[in-house]
Amino acid sequence: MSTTPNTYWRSLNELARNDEYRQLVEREFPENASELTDGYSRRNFLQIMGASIALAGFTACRKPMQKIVPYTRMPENVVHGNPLHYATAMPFMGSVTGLVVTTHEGRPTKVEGNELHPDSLGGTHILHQASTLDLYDPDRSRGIRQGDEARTADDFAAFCASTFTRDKRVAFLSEASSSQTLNRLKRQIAGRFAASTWVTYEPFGEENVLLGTAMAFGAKRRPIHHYDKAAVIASFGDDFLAAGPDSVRAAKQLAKSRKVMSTEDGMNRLYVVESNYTLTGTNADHRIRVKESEIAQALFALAAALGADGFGGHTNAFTGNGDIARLAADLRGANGAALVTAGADQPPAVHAAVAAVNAALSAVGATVTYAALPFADAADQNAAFRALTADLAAGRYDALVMLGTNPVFTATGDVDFKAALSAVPAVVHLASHIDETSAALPSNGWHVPRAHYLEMWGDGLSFTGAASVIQPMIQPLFGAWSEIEVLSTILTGSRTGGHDLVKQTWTGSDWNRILHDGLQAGTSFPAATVRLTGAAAIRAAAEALPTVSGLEVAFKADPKLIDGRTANNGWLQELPDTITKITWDNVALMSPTTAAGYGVEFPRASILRAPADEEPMVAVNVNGKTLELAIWVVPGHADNAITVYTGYGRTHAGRVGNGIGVDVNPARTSSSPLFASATATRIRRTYPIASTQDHHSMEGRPLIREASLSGYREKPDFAAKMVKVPGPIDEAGQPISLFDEQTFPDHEPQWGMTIDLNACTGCGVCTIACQAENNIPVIGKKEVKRGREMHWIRVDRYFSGDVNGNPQVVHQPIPCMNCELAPCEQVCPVAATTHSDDGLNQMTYNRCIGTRYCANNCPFKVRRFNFFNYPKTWLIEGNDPEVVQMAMNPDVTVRFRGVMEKCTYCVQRLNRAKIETKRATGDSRKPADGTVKTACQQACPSDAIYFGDISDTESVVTRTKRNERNYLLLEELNIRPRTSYLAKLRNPNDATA
Amino acid sequence: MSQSTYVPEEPLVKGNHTFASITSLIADIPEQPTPKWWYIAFGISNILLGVLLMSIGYLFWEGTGIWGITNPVGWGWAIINFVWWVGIGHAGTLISAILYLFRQGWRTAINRFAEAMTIFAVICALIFPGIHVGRIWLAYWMFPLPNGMQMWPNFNSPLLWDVFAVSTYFTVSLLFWFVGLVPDFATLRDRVKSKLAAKIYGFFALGWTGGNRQWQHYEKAYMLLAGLATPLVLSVHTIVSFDFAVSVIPGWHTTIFPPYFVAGAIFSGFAMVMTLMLIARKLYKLEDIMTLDHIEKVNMVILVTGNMVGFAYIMEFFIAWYSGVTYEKAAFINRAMGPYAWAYWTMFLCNVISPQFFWSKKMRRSITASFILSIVVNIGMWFERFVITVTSLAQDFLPSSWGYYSPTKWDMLTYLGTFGLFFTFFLLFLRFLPMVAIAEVKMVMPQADPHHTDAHKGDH
Amino acid sequence: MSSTYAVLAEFKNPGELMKAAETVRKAGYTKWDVHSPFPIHGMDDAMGLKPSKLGWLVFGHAVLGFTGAVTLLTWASSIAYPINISGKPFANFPAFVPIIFELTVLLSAFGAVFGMFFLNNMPRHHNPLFNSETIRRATDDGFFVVIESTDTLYHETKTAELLRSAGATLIEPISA
Amino acid sequence: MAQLFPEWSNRVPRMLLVGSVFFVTAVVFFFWHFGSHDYLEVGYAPKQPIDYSHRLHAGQLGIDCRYCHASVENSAVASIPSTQTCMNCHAQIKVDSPKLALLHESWETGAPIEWVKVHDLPQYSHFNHSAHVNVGVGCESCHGRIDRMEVVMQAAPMSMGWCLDCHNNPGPNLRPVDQVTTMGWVAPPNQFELAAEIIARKNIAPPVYCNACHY
Repeated sequence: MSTTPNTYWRSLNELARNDEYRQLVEREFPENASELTDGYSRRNFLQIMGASIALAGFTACRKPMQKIVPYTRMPENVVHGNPLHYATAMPFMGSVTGLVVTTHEGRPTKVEGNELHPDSLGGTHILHQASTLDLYDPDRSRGIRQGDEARTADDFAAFCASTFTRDKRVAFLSEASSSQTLNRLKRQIAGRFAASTWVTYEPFGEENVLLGTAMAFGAKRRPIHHYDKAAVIASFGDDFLAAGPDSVRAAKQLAKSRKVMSTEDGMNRLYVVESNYTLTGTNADHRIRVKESEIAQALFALAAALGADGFGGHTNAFTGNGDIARLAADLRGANGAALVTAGADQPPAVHAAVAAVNAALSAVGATVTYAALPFADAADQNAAFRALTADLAAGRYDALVMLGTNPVFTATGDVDFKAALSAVPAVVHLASHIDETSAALPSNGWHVPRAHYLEMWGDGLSFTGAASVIQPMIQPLFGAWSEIEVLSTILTGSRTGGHDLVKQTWTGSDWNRILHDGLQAGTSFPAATVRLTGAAAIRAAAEALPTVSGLEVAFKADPKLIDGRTANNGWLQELPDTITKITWDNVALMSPTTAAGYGVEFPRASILRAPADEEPMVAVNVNGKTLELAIWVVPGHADNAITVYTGYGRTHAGRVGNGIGVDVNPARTSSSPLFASATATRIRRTYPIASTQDHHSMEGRPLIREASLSGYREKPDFAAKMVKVPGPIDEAGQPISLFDEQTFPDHEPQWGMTIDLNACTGCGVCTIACQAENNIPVIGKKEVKRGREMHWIRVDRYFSGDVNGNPQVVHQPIPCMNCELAPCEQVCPVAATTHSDDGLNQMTYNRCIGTRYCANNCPFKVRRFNFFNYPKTWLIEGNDPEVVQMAMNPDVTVRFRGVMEKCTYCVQRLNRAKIETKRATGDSRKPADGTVKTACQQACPSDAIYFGDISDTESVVTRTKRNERNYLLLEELNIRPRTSYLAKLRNPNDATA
Repeated sequence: MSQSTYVPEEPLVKGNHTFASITSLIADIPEQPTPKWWYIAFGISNILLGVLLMSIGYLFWEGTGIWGITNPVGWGWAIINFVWWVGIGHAGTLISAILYLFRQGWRTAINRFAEAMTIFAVICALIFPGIHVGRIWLAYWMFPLPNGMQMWPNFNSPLLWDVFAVSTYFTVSLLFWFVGLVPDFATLRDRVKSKLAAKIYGFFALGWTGGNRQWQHYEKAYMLLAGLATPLVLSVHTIVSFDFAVSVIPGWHTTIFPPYFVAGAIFSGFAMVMTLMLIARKLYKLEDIMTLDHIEKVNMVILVTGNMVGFAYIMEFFIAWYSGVTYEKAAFINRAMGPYAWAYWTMFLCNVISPQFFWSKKMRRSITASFILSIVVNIGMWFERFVITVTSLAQDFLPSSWGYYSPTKWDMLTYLGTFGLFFTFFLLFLRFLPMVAIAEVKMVMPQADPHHTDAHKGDH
Repeated sequence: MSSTYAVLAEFKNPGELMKAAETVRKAGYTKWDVHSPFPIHGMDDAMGLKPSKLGWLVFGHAVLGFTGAVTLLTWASSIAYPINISGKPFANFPAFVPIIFELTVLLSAFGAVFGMFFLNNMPRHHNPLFNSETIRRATDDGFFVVIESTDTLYHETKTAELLRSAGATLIEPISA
Repeated sequence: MAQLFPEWSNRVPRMLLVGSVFFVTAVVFFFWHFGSHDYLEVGYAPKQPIDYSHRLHAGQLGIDCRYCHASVENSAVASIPSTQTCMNCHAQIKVDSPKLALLHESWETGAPIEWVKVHDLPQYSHFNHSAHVNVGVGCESCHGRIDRMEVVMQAAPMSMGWCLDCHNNPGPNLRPVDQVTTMGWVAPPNQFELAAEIIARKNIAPPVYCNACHY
């Protein structure tokens, strides 16, 4: 198979093969994807977790013999064949989000948001959805190692007992964590050793924010924004919608005031001041594009304009800037209902200034509250990390314990952590993979496999302080350890199970209730009272901030890979970037004007010539390092600036993430990690980039219909009126047709979907949720570049307005529209795609012979074809395909070569719901409204997707379809899509024009 | 051509030929020793045939992914080649059937190998619908066979219509060809020295005696077949055009397609006939039978059909503009000015501009010009199918899913391979079968007329 | 030398053959035929042959093909397993036209070809005619009248006489 | 000239004609019969790790199907009983029977017993037991007289066509819901009315569209 060396399936393919499975591929569809042979996973899995169908190889009988492996002891409340749902929580950057996990016969296959949890409210972001794949990543390390030697748990315990004696000087390096248990152990450690240091290292964490608030209020405080209470929101480089500790809550709250269902409804207004186009920027009503280094200046100018404490008389380049002035006026006009935020990667001074501005807007207590974090160290952890590195190098420690984190890869260029490691006599690194840091351990250093959150006991606090317990869904697949287990082993010299450790922390609580609900009811951070004390300090710090006059490079955390921790996740690697739609790479993002300076034309003139196959490249010289990256033009990016993403170019991520993109960390400095002045030159080399959407413009077609709030109020049905459907209309209000069409029976529900383009932020979580639910394969960069991506729901992105100036961006999720008069159906020669009585455009994989005619005739191009046997190399071959197979949803057929596939409205969920309803009611097979959700709908953090029975006139989806903003895509083709859209609105400040 | 005075038709057979000399001119070719060029040509064709088999084998092994096809362009060279080869086939049937009904005596010189060309071209075409599907081993589901699933094909699908149309077309052409061959098989049976050859030809002659009681039914059957083949050949490319016309894709969804495709088919077919004819007549010294008049007549057909095609091209643009449909307009602007403009203008040059040379009699009667242009036209017609198939798909309704299609080496090798298949068959035909319909040529000679007295014999 | 199967007479061109044919017909012979390398215009009348029945055979097949196709398509898509496809009616006749047409043509073509073989009693690889060397020229440039010995009017000398008078350039018996 | 072909060659065409008729018929029959599920599937009765006799347990002892196949009424799968289920009785009964050695071993080691799957639908067809037994489709209708099987064998072809026959006309295979597990249930003379009544009460309209089973 043609391939690139860095793809998931290809590399699995290169490893030792498993004969049984290779034979299996000869059959078109394998048995239930949960099948296992022997091996580690099975011992853990079958005995403890239970039933599954196992393939027992091929005997001479007429058909391959299948074996059924029942439970030996039947677990409680397991009904074989029905999935179970358990509440747990996913820790990320020091906060946990409550989730509900679907398990099939003990295999966690899908995560959903926990509706009871205040920071999820049922929503999720891409990292949550993708996390199941991380659990089953075959590249995870398989056991404890010292140097190159495999070691047992007992060896490690013995080592801990002998090494971590009271007289030792021990350094601890951990990721940000709000785990009560971890911090309980942390406190025990404090007094345990002669000298011990604990540094929390989070490359893109909230440390700057805390330092900023410390500067402003005298103590570290976490600002908690209440977007739903704000009428005017101004973000200074804060991409709060991008996957992060608080993004789900933010999206929920932002969407709340964007669901304009009648002309009476109001809508908040979002200003974004940023350099690169971010997800949040695309949702802005006003976007002010400035270079990364100027964001702070713009903010200070605003602070001055608003008379914030400490900024009286402050002037800078943005003083008197029209946009800033209007922003100031608008914020002030919102009297109290205004909110200003800044990106966590902005320097502390900026966050201090934000605190001052919010105070000046009397937003404190209304749209923003401040929380005292129970486990935050007072010290500057960024500085502490640099100091620790120096101390380690100087041999001031006898031992170093790293709980997670990958400093060797993520540290900025001026911090040589690798060298420091070699100076430490005893090192322990807890990591899910043999990553860069584990690989750089001294020969006597210990690597301990780190448990995935779905296989460990733990606990933690959400961003707003809701306390949750993390319960495992499955036994650790590879004998992995959780942080708390390692810590307790270090303390006690013997391993104590995570369950007991957590239980100790939670003694006295309503344990079962917490496990059931996923959180301790009613827990949250109390709003701390704050007083702005540091005005002078803020001003000093603000005016000390560097600015860049010439070309500058901004280093931003990749929205999908963050600092590279998820680089081995094929789903994330293949998820198109929100703005660029690039997969599997990082590039040099720049504006058309800047790109023109390097001889790149935009939009790419295609007159009389085929588009170039590879992208031009630029060599960026920054901080004495040279980064060679492909040039990618982003309309609306600040001029004279380049943005690059971290997290790429990993060497020890695993077979998926290794060698993808370029590592930009060496070019960063700890003094100014966010931006640096640079020079760049076009180089001769070109580089292939796999982008799923080349075309930036909507070509003036009425695909995404948009109006201003005021325009909508004048003409509420503007969207429907935008297209005149030609020809006469029949009594049903449909354009007349040559045929008398089929009608649908009453005893079946009639499924339909509505997508609110005003609520949709374009985050792409629907794509990954769909991928997880429907066993959609990862196909790798080369295939994506060919245009063969398999996503069933994609998010289209269009730029509108002046591409060289400050264009706007709109998003449109496109699933299968399930047209009632589907053009795809009539052209299939073998009736493989037909229509069901409940109005679905069915795709029958096992009938499909793969003429691809249906895909050609689909006006929305939502059909996806298995050009190769993608699952073969991905599920069948490789060293232990069983592990990957465990991630599969047994309710969905795995599609093999030569078969067309597409969105089915999650028919497996619909059928289950119908059967269950019928069992419950005895006769009706129409599930009650809201009882059945599609994967994309359930995952969406802004509830932009409505789904239900349109034959029920009172169902939510029917009501949305009656809404004035409702319109059908390509209605004039008279294909009668079951999916419709609610038109997009923007709420521009009329003062700005 | 305005002319008032009657100009007597040029005699169809040049040179001083008797029935016997005609017979030997054609029927003795299989007897003569195999010329060296034949072996060389046959060797090359076989190598190409090998390439075809290899690339199909690899396709079976790996899947259609080895081709350039992708989203949104689900059909690439496979379908292009299919339409192209079927189109070429049409000339044969047209010559043998339609010209027969119109009593065009001159057809007799070229109908035999034109029909042969049809059959071989259709074989090449038929390969593609079979192998371009994702699960080749299940392609038989396209036929209405009773089965345990109680499933039947979808008779609404143009692709299914294709299956019926093209297979019917192939069967009927084959029968037509064979019926025409029967009397000539008899001739060979009665001439060849070798007993084995005589037995083989004799077997296919089915015991033909040339008795008038046979000729009576034979002529009737031939006439009926011609009558059936005529609407059939028109229907075949009409239905092929439905593959596109029945869809909703701008650039495909067009009512002009059926006549436009049929004209195009005849256009390319005649060009191919011309190419082959010029080679055959040179190699086998058949100048007396395939005369310059024949060449000129073929060129006229090329000119006429070429202009019909050109008209269609321009009409498409007019309709796109006249329809006022955004997507339709965009589709055609993209054809002429989009990323595939190079293909579009190649097509336009080859199919519309180049035939215009044939307005001049000098060109029409020039061997070289005819040969070059015939090849140019076939290139052009391939590009026509490329433009229709690819450009329409590459840029349809939603700009978000616009893409660019480019073929892989496997696309090219497969296409190249079909030439191997075609010429392998064709060379075998030239070598072992009478490449001109002997009996029919005799029929159009003056002596054949029972009222033609001896006095006129041999005077032209 | 065994019994004769027929007597063969050669004529020098189609015109002569035509006259001869008329003579023989007038003489009232029934079991006879003329052999020529190509069909000769007006020979059917000259021989007094009734028009060919082939047309009816073909028509029969056409009807068969048409009804067969209509039945298959309608039954399969609206009775055997009706499936909702693009909301079109189960029996979607406009879409059936192409296949119905093709099957009609196909069956008719079979009728024409195999009907012709049937009427011509082909294939008949063994034929007493082939006992004659001369007859082989009938596929080249020979024009012959052949009168079978089983004809009631057949008389070894009289028949030969008749043919000679009709202008035969050569007369020879064909052995059975 | 000498004849190219012997006289008998004239008879060959007729013989071929007649022969081909027989040949074609034979070929059609061959695929029709040997290619059908009735031939390929029905009667599949693989050897099981433990010689469990349904005739004894379900037949003579009359244990209800649902005692072992517990989830049949509320899940897609009927489920194979856990070792535990067997041990409920066999902890006391026939404790040291050699036939049950594997059972006891499984109970002690916790290693599951690997039963051989008899009714093996392809993964792309999703059959749901609960959807059928709850509306009065008897176990027997698909699995045959299990109570008479020493070794379980596949009783029905389980081809798509076979499914469709019942989905198009469920009447003949419907029985009172309390009778679904009954073996050898005899349709009453008024089966037609009975079925009509069940269909009306349970609002039975078996889907025949693809997504009902294939997704």
